[in-house]
Formats: sequence, structure tokens, C-alpha cells
Amino acid sequence: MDRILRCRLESRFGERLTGPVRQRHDETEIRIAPGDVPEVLLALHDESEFRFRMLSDLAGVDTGTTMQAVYHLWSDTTADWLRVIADGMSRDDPRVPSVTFLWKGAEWMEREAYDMFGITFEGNRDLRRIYMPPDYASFPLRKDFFLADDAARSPAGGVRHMEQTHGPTNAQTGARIRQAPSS
Amino acid sequence: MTTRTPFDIPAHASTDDPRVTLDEQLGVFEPIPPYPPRTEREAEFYTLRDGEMFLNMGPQHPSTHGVLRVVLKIDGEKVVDLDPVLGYLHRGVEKLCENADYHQAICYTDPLEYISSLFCEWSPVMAFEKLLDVQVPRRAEYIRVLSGELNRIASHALFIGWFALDLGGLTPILWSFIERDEIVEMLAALTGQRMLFNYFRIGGVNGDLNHEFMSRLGTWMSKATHQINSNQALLNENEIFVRRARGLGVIDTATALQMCMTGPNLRATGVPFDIRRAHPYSIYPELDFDIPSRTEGDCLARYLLRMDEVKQSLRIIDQCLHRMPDGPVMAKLPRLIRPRPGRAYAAIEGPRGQYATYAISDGTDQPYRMRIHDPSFIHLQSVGLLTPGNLIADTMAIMASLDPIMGGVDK
Amino acid sequence: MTVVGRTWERLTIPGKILAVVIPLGAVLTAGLAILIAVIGGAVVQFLVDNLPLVRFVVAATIVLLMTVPSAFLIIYMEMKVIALMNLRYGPDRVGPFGSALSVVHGLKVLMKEDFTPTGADVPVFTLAPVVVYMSSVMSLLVLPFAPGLFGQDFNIGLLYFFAMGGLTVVGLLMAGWSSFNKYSLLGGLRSAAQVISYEIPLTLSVVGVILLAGTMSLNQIVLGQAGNLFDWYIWRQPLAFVVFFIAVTAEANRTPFDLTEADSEIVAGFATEYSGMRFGFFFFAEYVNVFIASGLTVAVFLGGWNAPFNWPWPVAVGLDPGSLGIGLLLLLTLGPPLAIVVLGLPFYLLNSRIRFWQALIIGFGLFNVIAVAAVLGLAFLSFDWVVGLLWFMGKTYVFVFTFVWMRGTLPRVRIDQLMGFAWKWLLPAALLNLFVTAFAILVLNR
Amino acid sequence: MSLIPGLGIVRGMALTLRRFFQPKVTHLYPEVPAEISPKFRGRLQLLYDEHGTLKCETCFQCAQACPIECIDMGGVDTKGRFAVHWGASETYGERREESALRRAGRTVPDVAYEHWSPIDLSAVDAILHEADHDPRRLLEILGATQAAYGYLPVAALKRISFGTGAWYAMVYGTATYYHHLRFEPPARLAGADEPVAPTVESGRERVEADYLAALDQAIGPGSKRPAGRVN
Repeated sequence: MDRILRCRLESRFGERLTGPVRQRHDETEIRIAPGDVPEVLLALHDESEFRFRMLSDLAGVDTGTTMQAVYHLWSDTTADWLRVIADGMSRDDPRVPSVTFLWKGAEWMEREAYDMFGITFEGNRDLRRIYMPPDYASFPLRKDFFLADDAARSPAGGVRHMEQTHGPTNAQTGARIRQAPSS
Repeated sequence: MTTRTPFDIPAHASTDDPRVTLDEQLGVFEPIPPYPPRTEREAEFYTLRDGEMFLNMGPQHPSTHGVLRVVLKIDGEKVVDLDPVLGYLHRGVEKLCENADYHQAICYTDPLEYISSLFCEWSPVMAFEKLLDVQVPRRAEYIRVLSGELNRIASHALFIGWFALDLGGLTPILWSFIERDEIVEMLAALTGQRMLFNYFRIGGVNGDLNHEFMSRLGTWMSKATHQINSNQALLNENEIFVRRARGLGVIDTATALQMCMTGPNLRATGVPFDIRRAHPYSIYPELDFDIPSRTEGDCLARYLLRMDEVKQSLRIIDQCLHRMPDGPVMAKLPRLIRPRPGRAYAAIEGPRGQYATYAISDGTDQPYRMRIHDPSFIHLQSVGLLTPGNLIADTMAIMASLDPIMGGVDK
Repeated sequence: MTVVGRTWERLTIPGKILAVVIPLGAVLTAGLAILIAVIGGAVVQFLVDNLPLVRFVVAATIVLLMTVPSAFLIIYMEMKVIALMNLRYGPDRVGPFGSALSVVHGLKVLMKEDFTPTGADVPVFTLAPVVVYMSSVMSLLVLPFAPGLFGQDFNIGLLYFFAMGGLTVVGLLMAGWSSFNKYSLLGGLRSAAQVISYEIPLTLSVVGVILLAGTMSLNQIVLGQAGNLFDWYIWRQPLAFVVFFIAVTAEANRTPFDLTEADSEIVAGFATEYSGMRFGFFFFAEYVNVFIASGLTVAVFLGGWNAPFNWPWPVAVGLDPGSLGIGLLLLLTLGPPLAIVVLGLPFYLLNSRIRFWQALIIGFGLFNVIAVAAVLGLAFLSFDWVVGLLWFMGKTYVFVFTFVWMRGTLPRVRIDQLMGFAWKWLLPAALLNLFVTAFAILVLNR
Repeated sequence: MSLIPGLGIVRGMALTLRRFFQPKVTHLYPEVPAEISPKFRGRLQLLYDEHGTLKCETCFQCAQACPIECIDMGGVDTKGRFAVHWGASETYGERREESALRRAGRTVPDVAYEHWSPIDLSAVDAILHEADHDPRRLLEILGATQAAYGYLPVAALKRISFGTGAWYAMVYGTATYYHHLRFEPPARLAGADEPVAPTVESGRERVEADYLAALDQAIGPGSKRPAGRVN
């Protein structure tokens, strides 16, 4: 735990932090509003007391009530991973500014978060689905995702076309029904 | 310049429609998605200018290292632009892990990068240990480092073979497989499996070192250096190989950091960034090894750097064997793990770069959210940056030199 | 009738074809024999009058038949040699040391479905392998295998050779264009660029040899190198040899210049859409091309069928079988059984577990080996074309081995490097060689 | 790259030529069996005790712990019935759809799989439809099924599990908990020969009978179990 980093973060972003700075093991966690992401990350990236040059990871999180975008940063000025949580996005239309202006490599990670959680990263030049089919309608890593329904909601019906059968199927589950052999 | 937008073509060209030409019917424009563009970038990419055409590389192509589809926009032999299309190998590992308990989740991460499975286990295991506040026994840490470095050599050996194979050399891949097979057999004696080891457990490793592993390791170590050095004569000085790889796919330090690159690909640009030193974990602070780096940032540098790393790994293995302490290999843990609610992030240095796991616990026996960060995914992205302007043959060379594994890319 | 009908229906299609063809062939052969017996003299006279025509037909047939076993041999060599270099065993299941594997591959290719993709230009698609194969085979016609053993002795032999080599590219282009596949198209265009670029240094590099020999007939060029090792043109034209070897490697589409079928880049190039025997034709043509490239190198630069040194002790076999008279008949009838018994007897006497008939079989095998060896040895001593053929084949297969060896070692060059190498290095080198040769001839002859 | 052009190529070719004559490393597999280390755990194995009987008691703990559900088993329970079966389709009700299973890397139910006692399941389907495939009305469904068949056939239980999404273990547990539900036809309980349920004669059933007979013979007539009754 790096106490100095905590002090520096608190003094620099005092009013922007939406929660207390938490520290555990070798991680320091700050929470900010989604709108502050570009400014805070730019400051962390550029200013000489932080120098968080590496975006180690970008993740989306669905807490059940809100959506979060979580950034993990690395710097040579501290021994801690810095976790920046952009908290408090609505689950209906989560929006957060993109960080591709700082790290071009965040593009695909943002695409992945969009694909899995539906978080819109404003400013990402290529925000489209990356893993799921382009006509897929739902976001699989959300906590309210239910495979059978959500996959069926997509126009192509998930990947059903690969194993379509012509036999009778159960209307509820979509599974094939085996005919018992008639005596 | 005539510009034609492919989206004028009806979504599902019907054979009955007389206006649909044979070409459209047969799918000449197959890589063009049959839906309107969703982003500007997509619209720009899927618009052909005069003399350009699409080349659909993959999903089944010998050089895509898995099930990857890359749509190349080519002008003659020159690649103008490219658009990787992922998802053919997507299994939803993160979702699966959320529905498995902590022990089972480790099993799912194994086949992510199937040629360096131990590293895929290592980062989730470390993240879960952080969530649980477990102290791993020192012997277990040593065994983890020992087996991990062996796996790193196996992975690099395969990289060297693949890289040469994508440049057209038939022999190196088989010679690398000799080394890899010996390591894999050795690890099979230790872990019980040849490829998806599933060896690391929360709080230690599954089983102590055994005699068969040690004897195999000793035999191999006595001849490994000689074997690796003698194999180098095939490629390292070969004019054809060097001329093809040198100056190809050059990426500078600033861009590499922007592209979030880690591992050998970043070190080849001149940054000696290695999480083993930059953010030490396990017992790496106690070990003596160098971080090789090169300044060229081209394919040849990336290739030679991995050669150097193999030698450093051999050094680490040697030290591990000499310093191996006695003791248990598993920490005392309850059978059913329910960590306190909290978040943990663990990153390790794998053969391709940073493997990281971000785990959130909600107090139940299943992780609430488990994010897996994979270096292949990050590195494959920069193919789109490095390739335009080069030839088709260079696309394969650049892609191979970045060493992505599709199992990790598609999670 | 029903029995015949039922049997006929049970036959497969090849079986039906064979059931028709074999009796027909037998009848025709018998008819031909009777015909020859009746009007034989006139036919023989006709053939003798048109000897060049007969020679051409016979030579073309032999060459056409020869390509298949030599392609099989080279395919086997490729599999085995590269395997051994990779520290594998390679083929080791079918036949001794796996040598029949390439034959099995050939049969497999024959039995596979011959598939034409939708959208392909069917006539061109079908013709392309034929064009490629025929151009390779026709090149063989002027290759001198041994003294007196060549298809045709053209006075423009080399020119014909390069013309036929250039015809290959037409076939490859046809295949690439008609396959309706972008990979094939790229492969075809690559081959066009490559073969046309390398034709020029290839042709220019042998002009020096043509100047030295004063002829373009391959047979005459080989005759011009008679003597010992140091009369070969490689010593007088070393630069030309290097240029020629590199260019001929590119002509034959071999590693490191196998860009047309670069499997890691453009999948299989022009051959991507081909399957079955059409693919087999491409395959055969490639390996026949390897043989031709090696043979041509040997003929032009390494003395062809000339031995590298003169045999210091000439052996003349003064054996005339005709002089034995009736003894020859006795020898032919009684000799083999006697020899079989004599050779088998020791096995019967010395090993009690061997029955007499088993000993006879052993004796028969031994006798055959000895007889064949004796006949071949006699031929070797009596006919100089046998010696020449052996030397030619030996040298050629050394080069075939080199081609395979290169494939086992080298990575592939890039297309721009390939073209740059041809135009920036090989062409000037070939021109330089030509000027130096011409100048030297001018000075020395004056 | 060396100073002399082509020297690197020549060195490489010399190396391959040297390897050409070196001993080869291939394992000649079918002739020479592979050396498998004692720790190898790529193959599932059933252990036997010193009397030669299986140690496995079909407790499903391994199958339940296996994350990728590669363990599947059937067995004889304490009452001597082939009642127990564990498989992917029973475990995760919400992911029974084939494509979902495939994408998840799980085993896909085998359509060619034949139940031990194939019976006409249309009655169960009707009952399920009536009960709206609701797992919360399981007891009602089971009661109706028993009323239709006279007992609870294994195939019907599996169909119920499949249709409602309830785990098979749950359906089975419910059925064993209530005393009025039974697994054997009453006729067999009474000692008569004719089965009541419209079963379909199949090879499987005969095998089952043969197996039971063989089991009886092996155990001996003295220790014959009371039919379907726990004493």
C-alpha cells in the first residue's frame, strides 16, 4: 500500500472523487464520475507526480444497480496498481467518454466492454460488436442476461443456424424432442 | 476515382432477382457485411476505391494461428487496410467463470492461451489469493516459478517455429517441437496433463515435485543450451530470413505504449518493462535474471528477443532448482471458499506479456465478476496499425511476430 | 443371360470399363499380330521409311510414361529427405522404407472427387492442368539422357526448352484466373510475374555456353563437354552456372522462390480450388519440372552423360552368344533349373528346418538376382548408353536432392525481393557473363 | 548477417545436412507404446477394492465438482435400480439448449442415447404442458405422472427435469422423499410378471434383466434383495 499515492490523489482530485480512496494489498482504488474520466486519466497520464503511462486493463462491471468502467493503470512512480472506477452509470444507457485519445490500444477493450455490457464509449471511432455476431441484440455479461431468451431475441437466434434440425422442438426450451419409438 | 459502396447490394441477394448479377449471387463480395455500417470506420473500410479489392483471410487460413478472420483490403499485393473479425472462438469464459465456484473458475481459464496454460492459471489464482488474504508457501511459489518458466520456454519455442513457418521455412517448427515436447512431457510428469495443466491451486500447487519430473528436467537441462544454440544457425544468420524480418512492422516506444503493448513486443521497442521486475510478484525479487530488450522494434527484434528470453528462463530455472526450500505446497484453506466482498487485481508476466485478472467477490462462493486481460487480444489489435503499406506476405510475418493465440484473443 | 446381367450390374464403373477394354484390347492385339504376320514386311518397310516420325512417336510415349515414376520418386524423396532433416522418420509404412507412399498418394488423388467450384470458368479450369503438365512433358523431349538416347535432337534445342518452360506460365495463369478465387488469382499473377522475370536471366546465362559450344542443340552441347571433369562448362562459366541455377529454381517454383503456391500466404495459390486428379496433374508437373531443371543444369553445365573421368582400363566383352550354336539352347533350357537346384541345395543341407521346396524357392530367388545382375552388368559393359544413362541420372538426382535440401532449409522470399533480385542482380550478372565470354572468345580466336 | 553474402544460407544448409544423418526423435507410437507418467490424469478411471468390486458409489460429488461436466455416470442404487444418471442436460436447466451447451464447451445431449427403459412419454409431455413447465409445481407433476403410469419411470423423471428446468437430482430427490411416489410398478411390487406401464421392449431392457440375473447369481440366492422394499 502506497500512502503517499493516496495523499497525492486526494490532494489532486479532491472534489472529483466520488468515494474514499481505498487501498488493499498493492492496489489503490479511486472512484470518479463517468464524465470526469478524460480529465482525470489525462492528468494521471501526463503529470510528473503520477506518470501512469500504461493502461493495464479496461473492464466493464455490472453491479446490478449501476454500470462501471474500471481502468487499471501502472506507473513507475508507485508500487501500486491504480484502479480508477468510473461509477454510477445508468444501466439503461451507460455512457462514458472514451480513452482512445490517450491509449489507442483501449479501442478493442472498449469494444469488448460495449459488446459485453452495452457501455457506450463516446469518442471511440469503431464502437461495434467484437465477439458476438453483429446482429446480436443483448449484452451477455450483464447480470440480467438469460441465455435462452436473449439469444432468441437476436435476428439470427444466436448460432442456431449451425445445428438447425427439422424435427419437432420444445417450444419452451427450443431443444429437440425425441420421438419415443412406437410399439 | 469511382467509389462504390457495397451497401447498395440487397442484404440477401436472391437468385430469383434478375437484377442480381452472378457475382453477387455467388458471394464475390462476401466480406462485405450485409448490413449498414455501424461506425464511420467500418463505412470507410468497406468502401472500395479503384483497383482495390477485399481478400478474406480466414477463418480457416494456415497463418492466422487459430480461427481468426482478417478482411484485407488490398491493392495488388499491397495491403491498404485490414479489419480483423473476432469471435469465432468466443466461449464466454468470463460468464462461465461467474457461474462456477472459485476452484472451477481456474479450470476455465486454462484453455485461454492453450500453449502457455500455466500463466493463464497463475493470474486468477493470484487474484483469488489476494481476495482471500492467503499466504502461499514458499516452496509452492518456487514450484510455480519453475514450472512457469519451463512453460515460457515451450511457448517461445513454438513461437520461433511458427514465425519461421509463416515465412515459409518447414524445418524450424519441427525442431522447436522437439524442445517443446520434452518440456511438455516433463510438465505432464509434474502436473498430470500435457497441455491444459490445471496445476495451480488457490493457495499453492496441486502436488509436489516428483522424481520423474526432476530426472527429466535434469536430462533436458544438460543439453538444452547446446540444442537451442545449434538450432539458431538455421535462421539467425540466414540472409533470406533476416532480410524479410528486418525493418518490417516497426513500432516505436511511444506507439507501443499507446497500443497498451506489454511483454516481448514492448521490450523489442526498447522499454525493459517486465512485470516480474516492474511490479514484482511471487519470488521473482529474490532471483537473479536480466530483462533483455532491443531497440529496433521490428519483427527481427521481436524474434531475437524471445531467443534471449529463453536463455534468461534457463537461468531462472537453474536458480529455482538450487534454492528450492522444503515445506508444504498448499496453504491451509477451507474446502468451500467464500472470500469477503472486495476487489482484487493480479497481473503476471507471461510469454506474451501481461496476463491479468480482475476479480470481484460478493461474499458467495462464486466470483461476482471475473475479468480476464489477455495480451494476445491487445497485440492482435496492433496488426491493423503495422500492416497497411506492406505486402500480403508481410501481414503473416507481422502477425506471427506479435504471437497472438486465438484462444486468448477470443476468450 | 441373367447371370451375365447380374454380374454386369454388380461391377463398378471402372470395373465395367475394364471389362470392356481388356477383351477388346486382347482381340485387337491378336488381330494386330495376325495383321503383322500377313502384311508385316510392307509395314516394316513403311516404318523404316518414316523413321523420324516413328522415333518421335516412340520417344513421346516413353517420355510421357517416364514422368509418372520419376515424379513418384521425387515426391518420395521430398517426403523422406525433408523428414530426415526435420529429425523425423518420414514415410515408413507402405513398402520398404515407405517408398510406396507416393504411389499410394497418386492412387488417392485418382480416387478423390474431382470438384469444380461454382463460378469457375469450366473449360479453362479443366484445361489448365493439362497445359501445365504437357508443357513440362514436352520439355523432356529434347533432354539428352545418354548417347543416342534422346527424343529429338533439335538444332534449337535450348530455345525450344525455354519456350516450353514459358508455356507453363500460361497454364498457371489459366488456373489462377479460372478458379474464381482471389487466392488463386494472386497465385497466377505472381507466377506470371516471377516466371517472366526469371526467363530473361535464365536465357541470358546460357548464351555464354551457346557461344562456347557454337550450337543450341543440347545433344551437341553435351558432346562438346566430352573428356574428363575439367572439360565441363561449369569451369568456364561459373557465374553463368550460379545465375542459371538460381533462375531455374525460380522457374521450377521451388523454395525459396515458391511464391506461386505459398501455403502460408495465399493458401495454395493457383491450386487452391483444384482437387482430385487435376490437382495431381499440377503436382506431377511440379516434380517433373524439378527433374527437368536438374537435368538441364546437368546437361548444360555438368557434362550431361559424360563420365567425370576416363575409365583407365577399357573392358571389351568378346562374348558372342551366337557362336554357341545348339549349346545356347541347351544352356537356356537346362541352365536355370540346374542353377536353381545348385543354389538351393546348401540351404536344404545345412538347415534341417528348411523343406526341399522352400530351398527351391530360395534358389529361384537367388538365381533371379544373379541373372538380372549378370544381364545388367553385361549391358553396362557392352553398351555405352547404359553407362551414360547412369551418370546422367546420378548427377540429376544429386541436383534433385539439392532442391529438396533447399526446401528443407530455407524460408521463402518476398515478392518484391524476388523481382528485385531478378532485375537488379541476376540480369546484370548474366549480361556481364555474356560480355566477358564474348570478349574472351573474340580475343582467343583471333 | 555475415559479411560474405550467402554464408548464412550455406551454414543453415550444412546444419540441415548434419541433422539428416543424426538419430531421429520420433516416437514410433503404435509399436512403441507411449510412456505415461504415473501422475497422468487425462483418463478417468474407476477404482476397485481388494474384493474386486467398484469403489465408486455414484455419489455424484465428482460430477458436481467437475466444472466442464465431462463426468457422466449411470449406476445401480441401493435398491438395485438403474435409476441414477447424471449428465449435462440435468445440471444446468437454463443452458440445456444445444447451441448454448456447445458454445459453453459442454457436452451436448446425445440424441442417439437410448434410455434404459424407453416408454411412451407423451403423457408426461401433456402433464408438463398442463403444468406450464413450472418447476415449482413439481410435486403436482410427479403426482400426475404417477397417476398416468402407475409409477415414476426413470425416463419420465428425466423428461420432467428436462422440461421444467429443475435439476435431475432435485426431481429425483423429491420423488424419493414422498412416500406416495414410487419407482416401481405396483405389479412388480406384488410379484406379478406383467409390467403395467406401456413400456417398449428393447435391447436395453433385456440387458438390464440379464444384468440383474447375473448379479443375483453372483451374490447368491441367499442374499437376494427384497423387491423394491427397504427393510
